[in-house]
Amino acid sequence: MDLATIVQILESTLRLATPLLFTCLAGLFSERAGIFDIGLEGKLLVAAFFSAAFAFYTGSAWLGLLAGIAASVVFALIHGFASITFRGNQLISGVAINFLAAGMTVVVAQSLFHQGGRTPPLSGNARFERIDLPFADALRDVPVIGPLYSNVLSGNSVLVYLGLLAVPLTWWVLYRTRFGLRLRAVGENPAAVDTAGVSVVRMRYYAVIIAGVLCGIGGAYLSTSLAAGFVKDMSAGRGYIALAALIFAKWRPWQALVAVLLFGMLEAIANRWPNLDLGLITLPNQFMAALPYILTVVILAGFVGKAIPPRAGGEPYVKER
Amino acid sequence: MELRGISKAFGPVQANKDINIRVRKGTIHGIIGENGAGKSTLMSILYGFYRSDSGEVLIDGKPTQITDSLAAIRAGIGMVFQHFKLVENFTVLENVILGAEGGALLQPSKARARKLLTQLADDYELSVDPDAVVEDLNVGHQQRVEILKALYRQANILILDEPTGVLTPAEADHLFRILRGLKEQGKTIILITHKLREIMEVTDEVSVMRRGEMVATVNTADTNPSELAELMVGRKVLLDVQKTPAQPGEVVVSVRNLQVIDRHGVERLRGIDLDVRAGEILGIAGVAGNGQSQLLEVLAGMMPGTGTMTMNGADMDLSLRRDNARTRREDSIAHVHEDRHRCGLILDFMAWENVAFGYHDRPEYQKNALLMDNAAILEDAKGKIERFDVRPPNPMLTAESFSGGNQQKIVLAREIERNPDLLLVGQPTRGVDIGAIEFIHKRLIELRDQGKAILLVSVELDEILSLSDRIIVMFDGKIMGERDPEQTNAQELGLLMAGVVGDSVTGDAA
Amino acid sequence: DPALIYDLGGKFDKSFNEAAFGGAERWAAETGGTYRDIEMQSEAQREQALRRLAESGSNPIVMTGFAFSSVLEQVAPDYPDTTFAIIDGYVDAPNVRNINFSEHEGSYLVGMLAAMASETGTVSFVGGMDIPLIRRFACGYAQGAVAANADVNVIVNYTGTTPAAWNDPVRGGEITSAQISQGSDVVYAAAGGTGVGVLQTAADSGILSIGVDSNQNYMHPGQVLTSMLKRVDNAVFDVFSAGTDVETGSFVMDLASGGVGWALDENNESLITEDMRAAMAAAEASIASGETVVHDYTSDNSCPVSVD
Amino acid sequence: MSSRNMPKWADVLLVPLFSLVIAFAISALVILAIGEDPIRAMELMVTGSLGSTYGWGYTLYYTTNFLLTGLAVSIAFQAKLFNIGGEGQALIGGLGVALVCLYVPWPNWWTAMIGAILASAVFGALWAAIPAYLQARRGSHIVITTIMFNFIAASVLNYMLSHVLRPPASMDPATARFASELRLPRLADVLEPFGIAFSRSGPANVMLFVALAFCVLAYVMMSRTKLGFEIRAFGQSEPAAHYAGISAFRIIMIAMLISGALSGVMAVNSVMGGPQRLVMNAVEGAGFIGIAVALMGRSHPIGIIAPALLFGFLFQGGSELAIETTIPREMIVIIQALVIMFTGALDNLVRQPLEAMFALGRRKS
Ligand SMILES: Nc1ncnc2c1ncn2[C@@H]1O[C@H](COP(=O)(O)OP(=O)(O)OP(=O)(O)O)[C@@H](O)[C@H]1O
Ligand SMILES: Nc1ncnc2c1ncn2[C@@H]1O[C@H](COP(=O)(O)OP(=O)(O)OP(=O)(O)O)[C@@H](O)[C@H]1O
Ligand SMILES: [Mg+2]
Ligand SMILES: [Mg+2]
Repeated sequence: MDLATIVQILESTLRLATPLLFTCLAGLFSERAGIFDIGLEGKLLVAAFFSAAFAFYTGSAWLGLLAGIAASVVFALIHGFASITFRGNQLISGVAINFLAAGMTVVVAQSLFHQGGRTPPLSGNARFERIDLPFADALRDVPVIGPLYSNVLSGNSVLVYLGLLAVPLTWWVLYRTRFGLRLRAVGENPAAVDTAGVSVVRMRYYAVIIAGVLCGIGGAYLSTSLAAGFVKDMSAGRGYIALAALIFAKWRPWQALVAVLLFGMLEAIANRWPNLDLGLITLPNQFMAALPYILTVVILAGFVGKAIPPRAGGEPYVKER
Repeated sequence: MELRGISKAFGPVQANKDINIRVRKGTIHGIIGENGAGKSTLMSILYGFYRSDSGEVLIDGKPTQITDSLAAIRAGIGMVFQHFKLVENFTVLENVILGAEGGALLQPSKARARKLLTQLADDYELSVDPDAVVEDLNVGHQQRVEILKALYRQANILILDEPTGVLTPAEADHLFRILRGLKEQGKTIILITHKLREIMEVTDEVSVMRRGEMVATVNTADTNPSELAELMVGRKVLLDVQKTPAQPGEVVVSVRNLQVIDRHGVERLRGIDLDVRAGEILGIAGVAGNGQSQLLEVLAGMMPGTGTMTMNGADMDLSLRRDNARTRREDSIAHVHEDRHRCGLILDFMAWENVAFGYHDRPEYQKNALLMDNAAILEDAKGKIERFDVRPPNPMLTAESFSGGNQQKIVLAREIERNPDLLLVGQPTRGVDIGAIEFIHKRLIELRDQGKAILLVSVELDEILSLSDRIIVMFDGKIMGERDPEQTNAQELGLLMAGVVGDSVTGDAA
Repeated sequence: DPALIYDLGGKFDKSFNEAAFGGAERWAAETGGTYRDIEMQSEAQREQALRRLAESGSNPIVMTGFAFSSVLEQVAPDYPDTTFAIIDGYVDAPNVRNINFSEHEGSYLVGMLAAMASETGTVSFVGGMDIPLIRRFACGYAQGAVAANADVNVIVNYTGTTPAAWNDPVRGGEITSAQISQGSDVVYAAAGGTGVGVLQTAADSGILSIGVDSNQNYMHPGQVLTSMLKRVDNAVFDVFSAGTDVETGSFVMDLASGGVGWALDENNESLITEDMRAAMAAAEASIASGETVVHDYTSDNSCPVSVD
Repeated sequence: MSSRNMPKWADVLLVPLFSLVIAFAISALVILAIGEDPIRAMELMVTGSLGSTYGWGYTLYYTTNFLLTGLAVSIAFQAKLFNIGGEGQALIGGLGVALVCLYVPWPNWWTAMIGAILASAVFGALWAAIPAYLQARRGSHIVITTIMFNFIAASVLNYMLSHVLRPPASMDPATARFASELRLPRLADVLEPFGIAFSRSGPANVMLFVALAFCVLAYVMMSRTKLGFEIRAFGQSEPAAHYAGISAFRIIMIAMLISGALSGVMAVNSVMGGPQRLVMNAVEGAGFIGIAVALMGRSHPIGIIAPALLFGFLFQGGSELAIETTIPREMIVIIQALVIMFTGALDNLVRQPLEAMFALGRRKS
């Protein structure tokens, strides 16, 4: 394998990992606060659609991003409404969210654009531009480092950098701020937070809203950066892969980055070599597609270190029985 | 501080009825009452954890709206709950500052808190390692964290809900020293307990609750334990149970060197030897959490252990590779679990189904190889409900629609009417009203008189004293000694329960 | 009334199905007639969609896509009075019209253009589902490229092995990026809706692309070299116009009959040099006359030029 | 889920009914919002799915799918296990059906049907067995593992259909067609002897009766057998089941195996009863609709019959809608989502006011 191939795989990895990263961090906030979120997929999808639709109408990717975030937050609030306010089953609510998004995007897209659940292709400012990092051109010819910096790191959509920044930011918020302390506490023992004079409901709503915002950015990236427009079901299971990455990362931000890069790379490899010839065996495309899920099951089975979710995860907080 | 006309209902349960109470500043005020009297509910209302249906709170004479815990904290109230409210995988420091960080960033808050904690530790003998993770601490230390949390928030009124239930006597004494120290600093303390000894020892005033109502408030100096006991239960306590002397027969169950390590790796039983004979009640006394619950669960096949156990001469498999709760029932061991809500009953099942629960695979309940004979079960249930005077006598009601005492009767009916050779009973009268208590005690004696062996675990010393034919005291997973109920008294048992043999304290209780 | 069922890529894939839709619309506009159309959501609904139209009396019924073959085989005998037309498929029944295109010939032409326009000497192909039909495109394309430049390097990739491959623009874009990193500077997409992503990435990265089925030159003016036209629209238009009298049997629409071709319009004028135009004219004439025979992959499931 | 404050009938009937009404009302608003007439939409759906035997043929065909997947989800729910993997189990069940139909020379349809039921049940059960085992022995959350197994199943099927089972000449990722003798008798064939004319087009077939029989069997099992007693006990209270000596491992495994088997059997209908070959996505989301059906039917084996029929109606009506109007077929996905949301997660939204009403009524009387 030559350097050019490696560079291309890494470039592709970074692009494909970005929507996973946002979604995974979204799940991290939500689940750390004790709200299980299998509705990541749905939020990602609905954000992808609304950002594409608004970017198309306004001609601005940034306005599209805002619309995507707004749509995703609305879905997050529905989840919060069901699982926090009405103490419903968080898993069922998540399932419903996913279906709602799958149906809603197509129905609305069809009614707005009459293109079979698509948005028209986006061009110009309706998509996020690629940003060249400083010195990208100057460094291009430096061996090894050059291509890695100039091709892999530089020249990506602004949202890719935002995603990379979100990781340390998440870490900082979670472990270095009052808000993070309370957020983690509410996912471990909400009664402790409640008796400490902090509203559990409010903290949990903050968490699902943050999850909504992050999914919103991920969805916008999908349709206005990675692709140029929305097509039906374009999230294509990425929300579930992000969930898998979250478990893989054991609900921690830096590990989440590693996990999504790993899963992004699997996708990049599967794109490059549909049938990966390893000499002894040839791995079909389908195997590569299933690998993130298989790895997650292995992690869940506890054969490779135990993944312990936040202790109050999935449980509605009920004071009076 | 004053509470006026507080009422609170949980669905159909009226936990507090029109409660009035005044607590004077700088005193230790005790609140006593039986299980379920509504003590915790009242205090949770004061702390804003629950919201009262009616009534008002006055602090320093000013009406204060306590809408949530934050309001209570602001009003200077701190509370140590019966079940600690700690984030177990956080450090002590993080638990202490949670909700009172004093700034958006954690590092400066932690530094500030660390300084304050050292100071509090010195002032009140409350030393805890601020960087220890809470789940690694023992209960006594966890409780200190709770107290520190309240003090850190500058609480002037400190509520402690049954703080000694999980403590060894030495730890309890340490706690009382702390409380007296706090009082000297001018803090007001409300101490909830149902242990009369503690009330007499530390409180200045005491209020008595019964069935959701406040029945009296008296000066501790002006009262005595028996008066308080009478107030608590609402009539002269007849703790004597009518019974004839036991006629112990063969050894039914025999246990040697029983050891248990629980799922978290904690040693619960450290080498128990005991025998229970036919026709006797062996009572096990001890402070909650000293291994009694595990003893019953191991014998009942719910929890694995090591050592040997023989039942009617046959070896039982303590590792539970072959045995389980079902095979123990087949070996004629019945078990009244101490937690009837979690284990003893399926609350959503109807009474008749609960009567078969655990014995549902018995041949008399089967119609043929495939189907159960629901009619037979229903018939059987009707009989048991009648004989045990379960009210209302309707087998079609779900278990949760019965009151605690009647639920307990359903469990007892199911287990006792099997005529087991050995009956394991945990806390048979917890949360049960007086009438039902007498009924249950009578049934247990009857079973004994039929020549069955009974192993009784209870935290109520009176119950142990009045029912048992022999008493074993457990402390820290070990047997501290055996006593004859006729020749011992609460004082002596209390010492044993505290790990004191003769005059020396065993173990590292303090 | 006539009716039309689209394959899973959907009516607005900008390519194959949209071409069929265009034909139907043209017919409706010209004749003032009405027609019904259905988009399916999943493989399992093919039969229901077909029966539903037959039940409700639509005639003739056109369907786009080889995948209907197996289903039509079952359904056609149940409705002997209805005429069915299948594009890209083959069903041996008295009431079925089979319409096939010589995609290899059209692909050959655009392959030549690709090789002529390429500066790197590497051109590429992104196929949708990896099936013989799409390999026919790839094989024709490769033959054309080699014909124009014997040293050309042709990279061939497919998006997947299931119908989802027709509608995955993100994946199409990623595959295109990979091909670009391997040196390709002209990419031909024969992948339905996935092609939208291929053309987009090509435009973003400043290389040329080639559209398929419909004329896709307009999608990125000046950046789409040309489009391989597959006149599905004409096929649909013909069937609709003939109405219930439509002839059954097998029909091949090839270069000679105008069934396939390449697109030249104001969007790509500047990209097509005089030399290219001349070469195209010569090649077209040669193929039409039978002088040049473009190998059809599906005739023996093999290609003289590697397309794996 | 039960409640002290309301009679049982209200809990079982009124709550789902009100939830359904809300879900439908919101759906109507959506239809209105996209500029269509909800009343006409409803009419179209009713005539399209119930107005002809052709419509019934499809409605009942879908109903059969949902009966089986709804039952599958219900049995797992009764053991407090949320089997979200019905989709994957049915896909793999379909593989079982295809294998026995293609490679075993069955003499006639009914032996083939029995063979296919057994094969699909075994395949579906095996696919559920791994998540079940991981839950029972290693505490891995079954919801997450079954989701993962759905995706893995899709990949397996994708591979099998594109590389292994596809006939050499075919371009479809689908198996060859089964022998025509194996075609299951459709309702038309079943009803003919009784002189009832029924459309031959609709794929509803004898599997409908098999599915109904499974409902009855499941009812008997849950209410009259030791196993059912233990599954229910375990589902209501795991510690109590432990106290009674009911093995958690055994119940989790058995409940999930039954659940997986039922999901798998659903494929007999959608593969043998429908296209007569295994195609991609033969399950069409029925595994997920099973969740909605089970929630509405309160996980009761008989209670799910009405919701299964309702969803059969929605599914068929929805495709009619897509043909006759500009409302896309995805409208029914929205309805499905709303039903799951309101009957499953927002249950309390309906329950609390209802409870308050009953409490008020009681106080008055
Ligand atoms: N959250 C709750 N939901 C419903 N009922 C409750 C709740 N908390 C308490 N109760 C009921 O209210 C009554 C009073 O309970 P409370 O806990 O206040 O008693 P207590 O005096 O503290 O008893 P104990 O000595 O057992 O702690 C009991 O009948 C109890 O079952
Ligand atoms: N009188 C007081 N006594 C003790 N703690 C207090 C008092 N007033 C405020 N606090 C604490 O100071 C902190 C800051 O209060 P603030 O109202 O900003 O909290 P918040 O809005 O709930 O937190 P956040 O904005 O981080 O979610 C809170 O943790 C609160 O508990
Ligand atoms: Mg209490
Ligand atoms: Mg604030």
